Amino acid sequence: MRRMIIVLTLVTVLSGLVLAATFASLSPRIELNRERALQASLAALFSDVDEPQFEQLEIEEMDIYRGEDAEGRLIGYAVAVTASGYNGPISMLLGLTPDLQQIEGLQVVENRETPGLGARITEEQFREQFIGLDPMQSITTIRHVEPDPAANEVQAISGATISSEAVVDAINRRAEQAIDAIRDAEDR
Amino acid sequence: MSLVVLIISAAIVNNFVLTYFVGICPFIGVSKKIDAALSMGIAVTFVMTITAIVTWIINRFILIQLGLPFLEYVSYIVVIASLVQFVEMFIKKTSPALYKTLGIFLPLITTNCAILFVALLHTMRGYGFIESVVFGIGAGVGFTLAIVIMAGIREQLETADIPKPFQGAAITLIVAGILALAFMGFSGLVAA
Amino acid sequence: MAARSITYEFAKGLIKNNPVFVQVLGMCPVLAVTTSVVNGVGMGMATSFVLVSAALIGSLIKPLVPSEVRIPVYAVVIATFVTIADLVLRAFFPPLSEALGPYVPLIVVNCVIMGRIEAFATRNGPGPAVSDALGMGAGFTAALMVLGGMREVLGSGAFFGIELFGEGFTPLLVMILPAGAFLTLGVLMAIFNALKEGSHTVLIRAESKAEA
Amino acid sequence: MSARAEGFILTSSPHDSAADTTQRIMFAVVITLLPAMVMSVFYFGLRVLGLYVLAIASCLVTESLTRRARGRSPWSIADGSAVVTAVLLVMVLPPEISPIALVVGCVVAIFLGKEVFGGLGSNVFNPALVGRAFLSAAYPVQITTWTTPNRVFAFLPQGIDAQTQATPLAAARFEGIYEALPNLLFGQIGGSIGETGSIFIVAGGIAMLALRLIRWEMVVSLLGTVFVLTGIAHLVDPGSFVGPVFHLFAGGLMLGAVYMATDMVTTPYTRVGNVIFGVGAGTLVVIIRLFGGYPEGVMFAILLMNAVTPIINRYTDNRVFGAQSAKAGEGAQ
Amino acid sequence: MTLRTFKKGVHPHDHKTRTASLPVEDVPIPELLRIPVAQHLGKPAVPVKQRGDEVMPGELLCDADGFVSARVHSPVHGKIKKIVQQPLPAGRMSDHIEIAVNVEETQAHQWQRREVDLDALDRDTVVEGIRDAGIVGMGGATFPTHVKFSPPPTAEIDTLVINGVECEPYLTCDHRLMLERTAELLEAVRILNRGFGFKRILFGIESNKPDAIEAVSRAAAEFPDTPIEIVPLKVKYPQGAEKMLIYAACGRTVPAGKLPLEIGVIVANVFTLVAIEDWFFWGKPLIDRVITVSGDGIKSARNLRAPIGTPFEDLVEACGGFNGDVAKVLVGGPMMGVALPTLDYSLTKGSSGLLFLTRAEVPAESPCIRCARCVDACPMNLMPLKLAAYAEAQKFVEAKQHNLNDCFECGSCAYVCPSKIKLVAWIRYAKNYVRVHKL
Repeated sequence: MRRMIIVLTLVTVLSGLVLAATFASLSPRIELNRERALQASLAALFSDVDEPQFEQLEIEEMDIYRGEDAEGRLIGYAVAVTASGYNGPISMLLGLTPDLQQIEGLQVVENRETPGLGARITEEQFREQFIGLDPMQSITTIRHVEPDPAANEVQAISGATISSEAVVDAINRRAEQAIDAIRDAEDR
Repeated sequence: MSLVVLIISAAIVNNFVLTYFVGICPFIGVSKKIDAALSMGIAVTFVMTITAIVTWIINRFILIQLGLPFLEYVSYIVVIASLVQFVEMFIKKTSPALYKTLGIFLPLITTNCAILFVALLHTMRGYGFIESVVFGIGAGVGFTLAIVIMAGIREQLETADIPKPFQGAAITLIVAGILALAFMGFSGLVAA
Repeated sequence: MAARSITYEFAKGLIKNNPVFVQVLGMCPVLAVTTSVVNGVGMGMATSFVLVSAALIGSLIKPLVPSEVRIPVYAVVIATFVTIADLVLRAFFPPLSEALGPYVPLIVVNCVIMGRIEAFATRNGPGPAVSDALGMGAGFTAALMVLGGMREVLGSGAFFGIELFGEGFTPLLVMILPAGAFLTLGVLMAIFNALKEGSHTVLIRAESKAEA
Repeated sequence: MSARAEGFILTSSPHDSAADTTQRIMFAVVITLLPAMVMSVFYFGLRVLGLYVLAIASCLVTESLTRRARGRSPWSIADGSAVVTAVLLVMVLPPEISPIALVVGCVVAIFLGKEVFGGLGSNVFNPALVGRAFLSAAYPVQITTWTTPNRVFAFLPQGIDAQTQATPLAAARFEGIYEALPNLLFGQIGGSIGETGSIFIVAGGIAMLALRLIRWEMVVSLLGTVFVLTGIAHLVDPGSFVGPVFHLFAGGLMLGAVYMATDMVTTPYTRVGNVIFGVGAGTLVVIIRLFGGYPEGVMFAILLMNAVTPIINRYTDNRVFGAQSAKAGEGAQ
Repeated sequence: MTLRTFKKGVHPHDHKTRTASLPVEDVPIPELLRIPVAQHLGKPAVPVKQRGDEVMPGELLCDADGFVSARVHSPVHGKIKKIVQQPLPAGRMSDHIEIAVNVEETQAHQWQRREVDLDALDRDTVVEGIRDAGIVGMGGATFPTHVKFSPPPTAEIDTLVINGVECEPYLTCDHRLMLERTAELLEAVRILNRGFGFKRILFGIESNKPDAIEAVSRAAAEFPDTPIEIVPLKVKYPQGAEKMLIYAACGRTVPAGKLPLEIGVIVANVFTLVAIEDWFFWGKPLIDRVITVSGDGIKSARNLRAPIGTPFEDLVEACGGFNGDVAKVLVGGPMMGVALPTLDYSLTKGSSGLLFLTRAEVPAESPCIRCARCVDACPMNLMPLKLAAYAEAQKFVEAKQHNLNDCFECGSCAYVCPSKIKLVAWIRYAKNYVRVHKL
């Protein structure tokens, strides 16, 4: 009995020590990876800016990043938006111009949509439709006809209406709120 | 997220077996008879729910509090193994009848990846306590559903003239594949 | 058990006792992560790493461990190596780690590992144990690779990420969906069974050679 | 005496059997499908005729090859079941389906849907639906690309598909535009090849009921469930949910209820079992159509019910004659 | 008016027109009879005569061995040549008493009508008479009739159902009896009614025999004191089965695994009634029977009356011999009858038909497509496809749990099966296994 407990404890302690050491030596790198991945998605929103830098604004319950270029000029904002997709949550980043009047871009960070169908929300053809739209107005999806950007229209992906609408809905729900929050934060 | 949606999502739309591929070993191994499959399903649901509760507590109050995220897997597997042992002892003492039906399945559950998966997923998704419990129940119900359906089909296939290379696991996997196709009909039913 | 050559212990895991096609073990990662060859190989390597390390440790500490706590001790050992593998993947192969997701920690409950340790490593010396684990790992990886290859080629029209076909090919998306995983593995398993049946005699000869 | 003195044929009773054979049943099913098949060619052109031929050929070849590989007589294809599968598979596909996709569907339907289970009679799922489900997962875009049918009947109103290129169900679900009932009945609508005219399917169904090839319990319980549930939804919220009549005749429901849910091999044995299947399938159709991601749910609903059919069969055996009054009889003594 | 019937069942082609209008003819008295000692369900009877003994028409040849057994009498004048072992049509081996017939003496024998005091009869004397006459169920089941008429003391018998259904295709012997011996039938009914005092006597006749319905109705009208009702029934097979007929005629359901007696009903075949009349009024035991000889393979189909023990060859001869190549010989009807390998059998009390089929290609079996037509056909509400599958898979316990033993092998399931699966054969196989291994 005593031997059992000793062995078990010993093994657990050893394991804990080994893991603690591994974790300690690797965690900076893991953190770095995560940071890099985030920066890369954020940077993709502002693809014409070289080496943009982002910093998270202190806003409750929302992840909003403020982007600056190498010279420290404001290039815009990025808002993390989560949509209720077909098979699970779709997490996205919505880029906004510095004046918050237009959408700068859309990145899909993670999704579980059907490959080749709903997952086509990650394709540029779909995403670039959002560029230049008015984030304060409701965006609408249309099918089969050419969308009119002036009317805040985007064309849904054929056969994936649900995923397309999920993305648009999430943006419509979040954008205005986010813009208000950014204004508040910047005013502070 | 509404709990009803969560339970439907875990049980049907994102069925553990048919979309996450967890619990495949018992799904293939213990699906020859409906009765056994049902007992297995109940046992898994039971252990899953308790596991969700205990691992949530451990994660929230020990691993996060003490800053030991790297002990997640070690602690979870130890918890599951001892939990299963404890549940087995408890049932043996309190209800010999229940032990008779569930007993042989309980040790198998330790290595059922669906159990660990529940713990990992609620941690990863940051579910609250109630959500975690409901998630555990939903996942268990989904597992039970899948394994009982499979058992029904396999009971029928027992007398079928299946080509020799397909007998056993191969035909079971193909049935699972067609089931997965059929379950796709539920996608989009609830946004998870 | 008669002592057999280390080569034999390695070779048997590839075909005769292939953990996937013959023993039908560790199905969950086999099905889940084989949407591409890279994922399959990555998972295979990670599993092999855990398998070999745990087998080595298992065979070494065997005399020290009382039988009552054998399972918990091995579980802890396995979980430790899985955590290491997970951390390494996250630190050095972030995209792969991302793709494998929660299936890396699930290696903890992969029945191939516990099965080999229980059935082989604790009954043999470190040499055969490691050899056996390597063979099983190789067999496991090979199975994942074949499955990943088939699914990637048919489902994405690519192999190791390289486009194979021209515009004319419409990939069968179903292959990278759950249904495709089940169906492909089912068919592969049947093919394996048929081949095994057909080449039974050939195999026996090859094995007796390896044994010699 | 001119008889053989000895050695008369010895068989077990009964020594007579009904004229119906499996082969006859299968070909009768195909014949009842002919009106709908002919209409589909009118609506979508000779291409569709080619698709039927290609599908029948692929199914027959697949079956005879697998049979041969097993060392069995490849002539089981003469039972006609592969032809039924082929025709039904074509009917649930869009008119513009590529020949390659069609052949893939046929191979999957016959091989994975039927032969790996041991051939006709052993399969658990409706082979045509397995093929269709596989294709809809394999080629999701192609399978939801619809073409506008030819204008065959001048008296029918202009269909909505001309503007939307969507099936009536998709248009109703996603755009809130409803197709006119006459178009649904006669099939001058965008949709699968076999959705060309519920009225022709209904006619085929009546013929099959008259020939006792299908059971009315199944058809009535399935259609009835859809009617009642969509009716309730419509009454509760007419703005979001279109009326029940539309649901009955739109999409593949009629085809599914008459030809898929009644497939003998994959549905329950008893009448009670048939009703359970029908109500279950109807409920699933409504859930998927009204709340799911797909505008159409018939295929999934029937496949799912196929999956639970063995369980239904296990628990819905007929009670042996005299079982009910067994207790009463004892009590009387 | 909707005719009464039972639930489910099938509609086989009836083939009855060829013999339905042919009066019963006597066969020429055979020169040799071979009379089996086991012509009934239950224990074989025990011979009371030896080799070389002279016998008279109606003389006892074998006595019943116990309660569930039946006497056998000599139909002829003659001398017992020997006792040989030979198979019965059903396949079982039985001793056969071979009698060299004295044709002239037999021809000369006349049965004398005796006066019967109906009022002196009671239940015991009626049942005793039935037993003495060696009467068994003539529909084919050959259960000793006196056993059927001996209810346990607790049972309250209130109904007699007379089976004039004759639902087997080809067979017309019962039909002819109803037309030709109507008066005797009614006499027998009155005898039984003396013994039991039935509340209701229901005479079930299928509507394809309107002449029989009419004849029996007219005769019954002469006995207003007997509570007899003619019940025309919808034509359907197997309406002649006891449980089906009871349900069709009086709406009562015999509990599964029980006998009609337990719900107060006794069923008697028309032929049984004729035999009862023969005994009580003429002192003639059951020594001959009417059999329909038919089928494409026989020159002239006939309804023949022949002594029990008549070799089948003699019946063939009486019908003018074979017509073309005979492929299959059946004793009984095509639904429940037994195929014979040769003609080396002789007439028993239970042989209702002898059929010669020319076209008898055995239909090729194909896999079960689970159409469940057998389920819809089974009058006992069983699941024949499951039973057959269990039998094939050697799962006899499961088969028994699925009420295997309630099957009476009417053949409706196999008849409707589009895959031509030998459902009855599989079920019989399982039943035998269950019986032998006492599962």
